[in-house]
Amino acid sequence: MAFTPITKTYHDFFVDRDRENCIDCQVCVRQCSYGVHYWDENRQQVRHDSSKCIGCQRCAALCPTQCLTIRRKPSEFREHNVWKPHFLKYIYRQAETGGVLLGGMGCVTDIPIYFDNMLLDASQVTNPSIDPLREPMELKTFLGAKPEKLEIEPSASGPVLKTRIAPQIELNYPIMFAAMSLGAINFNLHVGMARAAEELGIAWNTGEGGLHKDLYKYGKNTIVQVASGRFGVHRDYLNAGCGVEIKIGQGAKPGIGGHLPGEKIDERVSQTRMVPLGSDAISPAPHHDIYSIEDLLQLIYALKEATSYTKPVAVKIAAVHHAPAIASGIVRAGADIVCIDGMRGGTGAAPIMFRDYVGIPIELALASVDQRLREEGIRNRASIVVSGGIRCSADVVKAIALGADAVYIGSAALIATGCTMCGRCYTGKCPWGIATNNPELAKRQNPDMAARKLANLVKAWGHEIQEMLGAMGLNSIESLRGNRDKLRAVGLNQVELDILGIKHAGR
Amino acid sequence: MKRVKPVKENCIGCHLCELACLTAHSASGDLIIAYTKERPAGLSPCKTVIHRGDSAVALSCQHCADPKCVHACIAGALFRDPASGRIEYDEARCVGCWSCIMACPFGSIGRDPAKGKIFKCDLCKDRGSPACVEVCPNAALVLENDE
Amino acid sequence: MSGTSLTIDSSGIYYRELNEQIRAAVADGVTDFVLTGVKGQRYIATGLAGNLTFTVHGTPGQDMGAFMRGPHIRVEGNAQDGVGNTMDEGRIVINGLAGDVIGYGMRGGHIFVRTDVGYRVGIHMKAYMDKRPVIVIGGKAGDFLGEYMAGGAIILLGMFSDKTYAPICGRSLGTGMHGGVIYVRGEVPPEQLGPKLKCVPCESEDMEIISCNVAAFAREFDESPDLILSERFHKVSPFSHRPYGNMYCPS
Amino acid sequence: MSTAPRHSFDYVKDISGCGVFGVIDKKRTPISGTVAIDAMASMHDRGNGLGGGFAAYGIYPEMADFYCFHVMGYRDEKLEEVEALLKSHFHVKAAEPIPTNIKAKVSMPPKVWRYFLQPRDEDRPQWRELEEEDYVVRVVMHVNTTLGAVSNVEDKAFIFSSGKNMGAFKGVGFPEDIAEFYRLHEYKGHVWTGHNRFPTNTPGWWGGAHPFTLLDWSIVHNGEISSYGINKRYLEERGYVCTLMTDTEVVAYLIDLLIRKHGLDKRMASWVFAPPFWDEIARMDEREKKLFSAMRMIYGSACLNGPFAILVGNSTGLFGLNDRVKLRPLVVAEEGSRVYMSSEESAIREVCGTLDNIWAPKAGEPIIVEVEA
Repeated sequence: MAFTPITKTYHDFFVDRDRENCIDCQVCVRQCSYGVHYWDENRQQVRHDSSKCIGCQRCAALCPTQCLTIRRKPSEFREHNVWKPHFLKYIYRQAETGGVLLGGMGCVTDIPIYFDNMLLDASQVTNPSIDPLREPMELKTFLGAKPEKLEIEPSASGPVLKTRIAPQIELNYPIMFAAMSLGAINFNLHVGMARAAEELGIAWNTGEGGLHKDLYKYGKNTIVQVASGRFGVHRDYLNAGCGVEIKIGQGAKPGIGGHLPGEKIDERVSQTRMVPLGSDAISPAPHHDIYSIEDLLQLIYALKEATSYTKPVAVKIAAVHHAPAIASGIVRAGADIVCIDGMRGGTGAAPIMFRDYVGIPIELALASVDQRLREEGIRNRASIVVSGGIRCSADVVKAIALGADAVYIGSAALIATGCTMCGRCYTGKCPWGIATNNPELAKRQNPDMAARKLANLVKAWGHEIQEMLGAMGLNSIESLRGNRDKLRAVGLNQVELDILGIKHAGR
Repeated sequence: MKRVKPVKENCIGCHLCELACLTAHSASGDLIIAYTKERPAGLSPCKTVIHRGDSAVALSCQHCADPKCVHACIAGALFRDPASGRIEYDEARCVGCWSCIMACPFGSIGRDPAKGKIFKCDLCKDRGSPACVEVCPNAALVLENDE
Repeated sequence: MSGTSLTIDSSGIYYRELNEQIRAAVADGVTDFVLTGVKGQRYIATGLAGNLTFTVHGTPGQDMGAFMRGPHIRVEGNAQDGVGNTMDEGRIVINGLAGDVIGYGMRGGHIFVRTDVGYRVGIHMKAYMDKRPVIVIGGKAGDFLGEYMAGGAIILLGMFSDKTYAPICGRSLGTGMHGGVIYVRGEVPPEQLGPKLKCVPCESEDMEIISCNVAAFAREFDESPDLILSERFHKVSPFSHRPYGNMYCPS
Repeated sequence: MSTAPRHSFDYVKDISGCGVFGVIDKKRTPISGTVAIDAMASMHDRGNGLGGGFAAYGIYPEMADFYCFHVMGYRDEKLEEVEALLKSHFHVKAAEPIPTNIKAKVSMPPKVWRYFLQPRDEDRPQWRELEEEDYVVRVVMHVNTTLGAVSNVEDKAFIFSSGKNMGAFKGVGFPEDIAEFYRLHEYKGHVWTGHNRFPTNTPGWWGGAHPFTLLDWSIVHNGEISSYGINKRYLEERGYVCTLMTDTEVVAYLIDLLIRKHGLDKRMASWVFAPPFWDEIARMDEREKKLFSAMRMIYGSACLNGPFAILVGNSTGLFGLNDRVKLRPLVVAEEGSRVYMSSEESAIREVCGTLDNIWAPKAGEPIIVEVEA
């Protein structure tokens, strides 16, 4: 018997095949992109190698006889609260490869999720709840700089608006699809997001990999992103969307850049990013033209100049300690929208030390940014969009009550299209056809189906948000925005309450 | 006329349509029995998934407007039902000459060696709707209606 | 057929108004601009496209020619930071020196700087299909020249410089480079060269690229191409177009 | 830096139901206090005896050029503190106790004083740069957020009225008893508003009753402002401090901000408070679409959401408005030069036998009545 390295012995999952029901039809063999299932010629039987299993559930989902169950591997290390098994596995892997540990999707550690410690209000008697099925219940949201006040002049036909309003992004729901670049996810998903955004009257974000020429027609619902790598960034691209977003940082990996491995640069990605086939696409950590806030102002206005001041410019940062001061600087530098991405945000690939330990939760960053901008009297000068761990419509409501204008959903959108959070997006082998440009796998995302599921998700959340608003006695989203009276906390300490600006339940 | 149209761009090559077809046309109506017992006894799906490179496509009778198989059939076992537009197959009349198999441009007619007769897609007419369309996880099979 | 030309005295005009005027004039069919009295106005020709020419007298401000696709700009004087930021096509000629971050993310076109350039020049330049950006620097360069370079060419001459004792380039030349080439006239001080890069004498096909760009450069500044080409050139390029390919392991 | 306080979320808000009444004479013919008192008394059952109040305009004609501050407090030393503050910031034309009837059926009445004041100009102790009205607002805010905001009710001192030629009179009790306490039947004014309160908690604090006032604005309100949380934060950003623990307070400050500071008129302010729905905006012509979209975008945080009927008085008019889905009642009636607005028609019938017409305004449609020039 050959020696098995420990990294192979202590893998995370194992395949439980119900032999009585398995008909050896090989659907699992064809679906697994990690080579777990295979046809054994000698035995004339489907077999599996659990050590390769990453727990994506694709085989179990497609098995026609439901004979497959994917389980956590039960072999356990000796209990030890300090040396939890994943630390051992990390060390084994690094000792073997000398590599930086890479992971996908969001933070996996059990840092507090403040959304779960916040509860929503509902009306009883003294103010009535409003029935959203019967009464209008408005979710329309505008993103962009707002003037402090309006100049209105009388005229023969009635009062006329004199103030020129800065360009805005109009949303029918306070929800947008988060930046996920072409390359990180494939074209089919971009088509799906674009179509869903158009149908819903919201916006999707290209991410930093450019906008494929076939998707320019969805420009009205597209926010185009400019990141440090400037992939696919040119004047037509900047003018194609309804807004331009400068990506400074990302919640899943604050302070570092992005890196799309050459394997993921296929023909379409190459065309869109305007980089050669197969070469790495590296987005350095900083924009090398931004080393200070005045440099950010310079880029904001370069983009405004390049788009003749017709689009709002957003700046996206990762939620970090000094988010309020940074956000204040961003607003004063002329950004129309501040996007804050919390540490639970997803990503195709991040060094897991960053994914799990750098940044702060979005709830705290949002609460303190909104309060800071209000203290400085500049909250109207920019909209706030948050992302990073928005899992359900109640999270959206809570974020808006804390002060957000809208949210981005990334992981939730991918889950809608089948993602099971297996976290191996960086391998390019995504068995659900999401984080892969392998044509055989990418086909697993039928863009029509993706668009329908994404639209369904947002519509469903929209209904739920309307129900929650109605229950609070509000019939329009602007009366929820920043209305922290509608939130109460459970199980938080005074410092947390102070930062969130909410009372404890019972008060 | 109705037909199950394969959408090549969406076909992920999983072969679930074949399994569904097999079950729909099995005596037992049970996938496990159909696959493990009836299939070795000669039951075959009317659906074939063809792989070529990265792409795959699931083919079956297209119920052509100008059906070559009907013209080729020497026994009158294949005929076009004017009402439904379906290419119907009367197994009793089939003499197993295989002329239709050679005539079909899609290779969508199969040979049942046990019976010495052909089999082909009947659009699951007894079932109500084609099983392959229902089972396809990626909407790569579409029930098309020309009228 | 050339369009009309327009001279704008830029003295005392805020950049937003100046660029507004330029955009309006372009819309009216003006193709050739002479800007006099320029002092720090930002974003000149930023986001403009087509066969336009700009002659700039004075010192233009940040991000001149950013996102530009096509126009030719000639600056009679020095330029500041961010020239040709993410530029797509066109030509920028600076008859003097230029600041930091020139040609950042540049994807096509040419930038010729007669004398020295600052830090972080040509970062993340990239080539795509027939678009091959070129920066020619007549003088010396600061640190981090060609960092993260993914395509195109930087030609560093080191000839027309007041920095007599400075090395031809600063430290960390080409760090993170995964495409493109940096041509250096003479030797590259080894301690200034970034990691994972090779530096070899130029071959004949390299010299073809160099000489045609040097010829254009010399024409712009009325210098002798033969003199420029009289010294041996070296070529800096990455060993791999995937320098960080083996840095990671799955968790 | 603006003054948005960091811990304001921790204030406890009072919730109450109510009845409201208002009357204006467009020719400025004085109306006796008994009209408002009798009308409010007829709506006795809309309150529970824990709050009542009135505002009256044109009641101090001989002092019309001076700001009249009504001040309440229990302890002399606290009232003296207020007085010292007023003296340092204003020239005091007159100071006197407000005439009261201490036999009235009210609970724990404080001492009430009124001051007729002229703001200092060159010799202000602070806020020298402010316009006169902003200066007055700042002094009121200062007193009410310091002396007025201490937790022990008996230590509070509070300015509950600060306009010219007008006054608010309010306290804990049924409105007719409050009127009795302040001897309101002795006053005559051309605009009156009244309020009967049904608080669901009992702060027992006279300052918490309606009307809420700032300068010559006075607000009485029936219902609840469910958007209070954001209205408050919007105001805090702009220097208004909401410490009265009631949602009605925000209406007074929003009126001051929108009308006095932003220059909107009452009609426009009503569009901010009860904006048209987006589907209605979509059907408007271009001019209106632009105007209303902008108003909703810019003033979304000032929208009053939730059930309300409010009456806003000032020296030149009376302004009634309910929410855009009409969750609280409001009826309007006219008789000659008088216009009445009330939660119930019967209250108007109680004080006026022959009405020219009476109607219930549509949801969100303001009733704006101005005195004739």
